[in-house]
Amino acid sequence: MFKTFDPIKNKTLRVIDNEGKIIAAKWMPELTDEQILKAYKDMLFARQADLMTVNYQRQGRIYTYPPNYGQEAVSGAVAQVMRDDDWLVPAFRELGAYLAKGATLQEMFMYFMGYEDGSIFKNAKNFAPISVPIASQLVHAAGIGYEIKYKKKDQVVYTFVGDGGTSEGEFHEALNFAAVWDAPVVFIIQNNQYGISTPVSVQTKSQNLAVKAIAYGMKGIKVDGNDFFAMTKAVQEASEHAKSGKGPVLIEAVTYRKGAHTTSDDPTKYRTKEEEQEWDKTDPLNRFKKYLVEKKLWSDKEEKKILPEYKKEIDRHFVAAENYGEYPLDDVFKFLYTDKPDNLKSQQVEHERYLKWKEGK
Amino acid sequence: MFKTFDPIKNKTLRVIDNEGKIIAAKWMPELTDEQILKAYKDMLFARQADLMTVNYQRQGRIYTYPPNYGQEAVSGAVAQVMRDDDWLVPAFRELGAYLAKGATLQEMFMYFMGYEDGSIFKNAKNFAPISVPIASQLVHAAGIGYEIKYKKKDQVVYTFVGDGGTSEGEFHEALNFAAVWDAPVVFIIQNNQYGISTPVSVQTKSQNLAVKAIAYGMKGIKVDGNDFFAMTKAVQEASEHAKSGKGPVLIEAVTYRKGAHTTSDDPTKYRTKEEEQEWDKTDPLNRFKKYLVEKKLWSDKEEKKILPEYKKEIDRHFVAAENYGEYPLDDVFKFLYTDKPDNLKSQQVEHERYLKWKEGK
Amino acid sequence: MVNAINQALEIKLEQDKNVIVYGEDVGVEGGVFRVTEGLQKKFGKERVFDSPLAEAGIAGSAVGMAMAGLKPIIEMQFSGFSYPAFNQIISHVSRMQNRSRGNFKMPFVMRMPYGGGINALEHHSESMEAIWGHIPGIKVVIPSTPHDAKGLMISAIESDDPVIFMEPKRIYRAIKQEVNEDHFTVPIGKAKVVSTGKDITVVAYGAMIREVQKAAALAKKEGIDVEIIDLRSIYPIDRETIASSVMKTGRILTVHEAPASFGVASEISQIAIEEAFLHLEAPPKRLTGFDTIVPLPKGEHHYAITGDKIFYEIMRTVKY
Amino acid sequence: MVNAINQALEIKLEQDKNVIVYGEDVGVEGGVFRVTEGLQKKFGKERVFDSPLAEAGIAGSAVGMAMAGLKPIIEMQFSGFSYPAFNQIISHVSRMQNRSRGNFKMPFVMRMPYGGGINALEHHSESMEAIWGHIPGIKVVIPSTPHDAKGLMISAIESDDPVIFMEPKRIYRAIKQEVNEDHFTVPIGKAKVVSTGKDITVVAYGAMIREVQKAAALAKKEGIDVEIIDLRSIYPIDRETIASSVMKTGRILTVHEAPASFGVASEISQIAIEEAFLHLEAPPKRLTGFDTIVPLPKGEHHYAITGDKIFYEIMRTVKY
Ligand SMILES: Cc1ncc(C[n+]2csc(CCOP(=O)(O)OP(=O)(O)O)c2C)c(N)n1
Ligand SMILES: Cc1ncc(C[n+]2csc(CCOP(=O)(O)OP(=O)(O)O)c2C)c(N)n1
Ligand SMILES: [Mg+2]
Ligand SMILES: [Mg+2]
Repeated sequence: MFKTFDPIKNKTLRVIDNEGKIIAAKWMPELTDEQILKAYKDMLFARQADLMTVNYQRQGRIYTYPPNYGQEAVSGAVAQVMRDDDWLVPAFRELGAYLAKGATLQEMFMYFMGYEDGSIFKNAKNFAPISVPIASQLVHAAGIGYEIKYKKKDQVVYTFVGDGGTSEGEFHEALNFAAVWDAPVVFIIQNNQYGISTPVSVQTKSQNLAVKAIAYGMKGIKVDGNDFFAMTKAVQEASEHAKSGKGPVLIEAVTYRKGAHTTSDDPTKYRTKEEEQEWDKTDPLNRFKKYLVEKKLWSDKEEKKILPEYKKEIDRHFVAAENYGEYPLDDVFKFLYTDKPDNLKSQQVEHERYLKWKEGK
Repeated sequence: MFKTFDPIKNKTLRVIDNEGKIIAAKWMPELTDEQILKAYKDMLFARQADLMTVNYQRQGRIYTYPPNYGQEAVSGAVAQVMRDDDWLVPAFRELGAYLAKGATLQEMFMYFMGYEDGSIFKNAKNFAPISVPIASQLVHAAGIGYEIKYKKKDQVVYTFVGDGGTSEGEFHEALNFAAVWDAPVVFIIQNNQYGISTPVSVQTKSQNLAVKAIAYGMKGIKVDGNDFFAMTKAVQEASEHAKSGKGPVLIEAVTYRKGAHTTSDDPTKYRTKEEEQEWDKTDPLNRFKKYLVEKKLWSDKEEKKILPEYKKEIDRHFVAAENYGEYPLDDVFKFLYTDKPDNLKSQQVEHERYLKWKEGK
Repeated sequence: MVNAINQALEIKLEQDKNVIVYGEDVGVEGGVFRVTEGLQKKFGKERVFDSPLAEAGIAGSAVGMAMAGLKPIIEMQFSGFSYPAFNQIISHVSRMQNRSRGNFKMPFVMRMPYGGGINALEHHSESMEAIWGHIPGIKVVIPSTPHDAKGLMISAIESDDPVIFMEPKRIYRAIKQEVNEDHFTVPIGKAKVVSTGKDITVVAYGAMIREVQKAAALAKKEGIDVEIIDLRSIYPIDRETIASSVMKTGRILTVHEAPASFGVASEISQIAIEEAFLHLEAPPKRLTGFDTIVPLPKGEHHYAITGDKIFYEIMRTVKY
Repeated sequence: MVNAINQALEIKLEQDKNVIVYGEDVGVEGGVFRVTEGLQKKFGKERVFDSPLAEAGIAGSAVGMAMAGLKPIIEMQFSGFSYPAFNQIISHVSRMQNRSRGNFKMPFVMRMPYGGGINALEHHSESMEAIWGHIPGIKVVIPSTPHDAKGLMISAIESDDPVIFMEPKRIYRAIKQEVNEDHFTVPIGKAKVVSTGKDITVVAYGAMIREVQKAAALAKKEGIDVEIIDLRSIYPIDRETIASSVMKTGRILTVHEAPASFGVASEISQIAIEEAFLHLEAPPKRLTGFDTIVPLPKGEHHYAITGDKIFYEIMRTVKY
C-alpha cells in the first residue's frame, strides 16, 4: 500500500466515493458489519456532541471550543484500530478518538469549561492530555515510542497534528527522532486546509503533506480523510508497520474543517461559501451513511430514533460537568510538585489570610 | 541538472574522479584557466591557514578553533560563484568563503582569539557574523532572502549548515519559509559525516540529506563536495535557479572533516584510521591538483615556491591579530543598544570605582 | 488599545517602506485580536502577511530582514506561543548588535498579547516579562493605556534596538481613551507617575494599573494617599522615577500578575533599597501571582490580583 | 565534579532499569566534558546514547519517556544551547504534573554545563538560572562541590519532579574532594552554610563559592567575619537559611555571574527584607554580572567576578 500510494506520486487512498459507492475494493479494510455500524454511530455521536458544544458555547455555558465538525472520520478510523494499551497523544481536534480511548464527554466539557480536573481521564489508559502549543506534543509521542521499544511492549502511539502544525520545528524533530529510533509511532496530520485563517498553500510548497515523510526516511501516505474506510485501512497498515519495528508512519488525512477554527473564529473572513459547498459533498458522515443505507445496515428512521438518545446522553454529561462544583484554592498549588515547596505553602497561607480579611470586612 | 540528479534517486553529481580525471564533462562548469587556478590557490591558501591555526592553537596562542581541513572545495566553489553583492550567512566552518567575501585572516584570528572586534569585517559586504548555535542562522538567510525579493534586488543568499544541523527544528523552518516565499537562498549542507562524534546515521534515516528538499517543494541536489568542479557547477545552477524567482535550492555537499571537530576534540574516540584513509583518497586539493598538473596549469615546484609566501602572509595576519591590543572596558557595554541604558552606565561606573580602589590598594 | 496600536502600525507602514508586518493570521484575518486589521488591504500582501505557523521561523527571518535593512514587526499570536522563538531572541535578536560591534542594527519589534483575565485555554494567560527583561540586549515594553501603546509602539518601530512589545490583552478593549491621530512617541525606558501621593508608592504596569487605581480609590477613603507608577518599560528600567518616589513616600509595593520568585517585583524592591534604603519606613513589598501555573478559567479567580487585594496589601504596608 | 556526577549516573543506571541517559555526543564520546564517560560501554546503547542534534527533540522526547514511566536524564551540551528546548520546558516539562492533576509524573533531569571562565566561544559562558527559576513547576539545582553534585544528582534522579541541573563548568575539575562512593543524597531545596560568621551573610552558588571563600579569607584579615551560604537550589529557594543568617548578621550580599536585572540576587534581597527587615543594618546588596552579554575571552576579565571584587563589596557593605 505504501508503495502504491507513495506520496511522491501525489496519489490519494480512497475506498468509497462521495456517494458511498466502493471505488477501490482492494483497499477495503476487513471489518464486520457490527464494527462498521458501531463506527458510524460513534462518529454520529461525536458529531452530535460537537454541534451541541458549539451551542453550549453560544449560550455562554462553556468557553472557547475547537469544533471537529467535518473531520469525524479521522478520529473514527483511529478509534477503530487503536487498542486499550496503545497510546493516544492528541492535539485538540480529535474528539472521537478521545472517547474511544475512554475519556468521557463530561471530562471533555469540564476541560473546556476551565477545569484542570477535566484532564484527569480516569478511565482512559495511556492518554496524554490535550496539547495546545501546536506540534509540541509530537516529540512526546517519539519519546513514548522509545519507551515501547525499550520495554519491548506491544503498543503503538497515535499522535495528531494539523496542517499548520507541520511548519513547526518540533514537527521536524519529532518525526526525525521517531524515525531514527524506529519508534512505533503513527503520526496523523489532519489536513483540514486551514490553520485558523491561513490556508495550506501559505504553510508549505510541498506537493502534499505526506511527502514530508521522505525527509525522515519513513513511510508516508495521503488518504481521503473523509473516507472512513480509507482512513481505517491506512491506520491499520500504519499500525502494523510501526509495530513490526519498521519505523514510524506519516498519514496525511485530507479533510475539511466545516466549522469555525474555534468558537471565537469567523471563517467567512477567509473563505468562500462556494469552497465550503464544494467540500460539503465529501462530508464523512453523509458518505458513510449512504454506504450503510445502501447496504441496509442503517436508515434515516434509525438515525431519527437514536439522535434524541444521543442528545440526552450528551446533555447529561454536560450538566454533570456544569455541576462539578468549586475549584478549591488548594488545587492551584497542589499538583505542580510531588512535595509542595515552602514558597508555595507560604503564598497559599498569605492568600488565605487575605481571604479571611476580606470576609471580615 | 536538478532533474538528472533528483535526490530521490540518490545520485551524486561528480565531475572529476579521485585522480583528477574528468568523468562527466557534461557538468563541467564554464571557467577560464585563470579562474580555475585562482580557485585552487585560494583553496591551498585556506588549507594552509587552517593547518597553521591548529598549530597556533597547540602553541596556546589562540582558543578553540574548528578546522576546515578536507572541506575546502565547498567554500571554494561558493567563493567562485558568489558576487560582491550576494549575502553570505555562515555557520563556522567555511573559511575559504569568508576570505572570498572580503573578511581578512586577521579578523578571523581575532575572532578565535576572543575579540568581538574580529566580527566587524570592515571590507566584507553582506557578510553575517559566524553563528555558533547550530542551524539558527538559516532562518536569517530566509529573512534576508525575503528582503531581496521585496526590494527586487539582484542578489542571492548563500548559507551553510552541517549534517548535524539538519536535525534542528530551525533547519526545517528556514527551508520552509524560504520555499514559501520563493526566496533566493542557496542552502548548503556540508555533510562532513559527523556532528562532533555523532555520525550521520544517528542524525537521520533519510536516504541522503538533499532529499529533504522534497519536504519543502524545493530543488535539492547531492554533490561530491570534494570535487571543486561539481560543487561549482551545482552552486552556479542553484544560484541561477534561486535568482530567477523559482525558489531556494538545497545542496548537500558530501565531504569529510579530516581534522578534529575543534581543537578540543579527539576523533580517534569515534572513528577508525581505515575510514580516514578511505576518505583521504577523495581529498579535494589532491584531486584538484592532479587535474591541474595534468593540464599543466600547476606543478609541485610552483606549489613549493608559493607555500612559504602563503605562510608568511598568514603569519603576518596572525601577528597583527596578536598585537591587536587591549579590549577596553567600555566595549563590554557599548554595543548592546544604540543608546546606553542608565543601568549599564551605572554598572560601568561602579566597576570603574572598584578598579580605582583596586589600583589604590 | 487595539485601535491605538493599529494606528501606530499604519502610520509607520505609511511613512517607511522598510516597515513589514507579519505573523500567524495577521494578514487576511487581521490577527486574532484584530490588531492588524485592515493593514493588508491597505499596504498589500508584500508588506503585511500571514506566515507559516512557526515562531522560530518568524522571529529568525525577522532577524535576517533587520540585518538587511528592513524593519520587521512580528506578532506572536499569544506570548505563551513565543517560546519556540526563544532561541532566536536570546541567541540572536539580543546579540546581533553586540556581536557585530554595531555593524548590524536590530530594528526588530515583536508584539504579543500577554496576561490573564480572559477565561482562556492553557498557555493563554501567562506573564513572563521578567524572563525577557533578564536577557541583555533587548528592550521590553508594556503599555497600560491606548495613548502609551501608540506612542511606545512608534518609538519601538523607530528604534534600531530590538523591542519586545507585550500587550495586556485583558484591557485590549477595556479602556476608552481619545488618542491623538497623528504621529507621536512615548519614550522607551521612562516610567510614568500616574497619580501622585505621599504615603506609599505602588509600582505596576499593564492591566494591573487599573486594579491599582481601584485600590488607590479605596485607600483614599481610609485617608491613604497612593502614588502610582506605571513602569511602562520593563527594560531599560527607570530607576530614577522609582527612587525619587520612594524617597518621598518611604513605602513601596510592586504589583504584577507574574509569579513572585525571580519576578519584576524583586527587582523593583532591590532598586528601592539600593536607592533609598535610609528613607524606607517599611520593607519594600510585592503582591504578585503565585509561583504556580495560571489556573484554567474556573480557578483563575484564585490567582487574579484584584483592586481589593491590592488595597489590603497597601494597608498592611502602610501600617507596618 | 565530573567524576562525582558520573558516579551518580552510574549508581542510578545500575539500580533502576528505567533510568536512561541521552543527548548530543553523550554516548561514544562520553560528552564533551566527559561527564557520561564509560556509561555507554557499561550499560549499552539502549540506555546511554547519542541523540540527533536537536534540543527540543531531546527534551520533548524525554517528556514522553517520563510520561511512559522512564526516568530520562538528558544533557544539553552547553546551557547556551538549551534554548531550542525552552518551549518544551516551559510548556510541558513544568506543566505536565499540574495539567494532569498529578496523573503523569515528570521524573525528568536536564543536565547542562553553565557559566563563564573557560575562555570559550560565544554562547558558552552564560548563566541564565533566574530564567529557569522563574518558571513554575520545575526545580533548579546548582552544586558547588563534587559531594553536593553527586548527592543532588541522585536526589534529582529519584525525584518525580522535573529538575534542571546546572553544572558550573569552570570548576568541573577544579575542586579535589574525596566523595563517598556509595549511594547518598543531598536534599533539593536546602541551602548549606559553608562557613559561619557574624558580620555579613554572603549568598552564592556554583563557581562563585570559591571566589567568595577567597574574599572571606581577605575579609578575615580585616577582622570581618563572613557567613557563606551556598544556595544549592535556585528553586525551591531556602528562605529559612537565608532568613536566619541575615537576622544574625544584619547584612547580606548576594554574588552571581548572571546579569543583575531580574537576577537571583534581587530575589535573595527581597527575601531578606521580607524576613528580616528590622534586623538589617545595611541595604541587601548584590554583586553580579553586568546587564551585558558575557564578552569573548579577551574581554571576559572585565565581566568576571573575582574574590577581590567580592572582598571590596563585602567591605563596602560592612562599612555602610
Ligand atoms: C506554538 C503555537 N503557536 C500558535 C498557536 C495558536 N494557534 C492555535 S490553533 C492554531 C492553528 C492550528 O492550525 P492547524 O495545525 O492546521 O490545526 P487546526 O486548528 O486546523 O486543527 C494556532 C496558530 C498555538 N496554539 N501554538
Ligand atoms: C543549538 C546547538 N546545539 C549544540 C551545539 C554544540 N555543537 C557545536 S558544533 C556541534 C556539531 C555540529 O555538527 P554539524 O552540524 O555536522 O557541523 P560540523 O561541526 O560537522 O561542521 C555541536 C553539537 C551548538 N553549537 N548549538
Ligand atoms: Mg488545520
Ligand atoms: Mg558535520
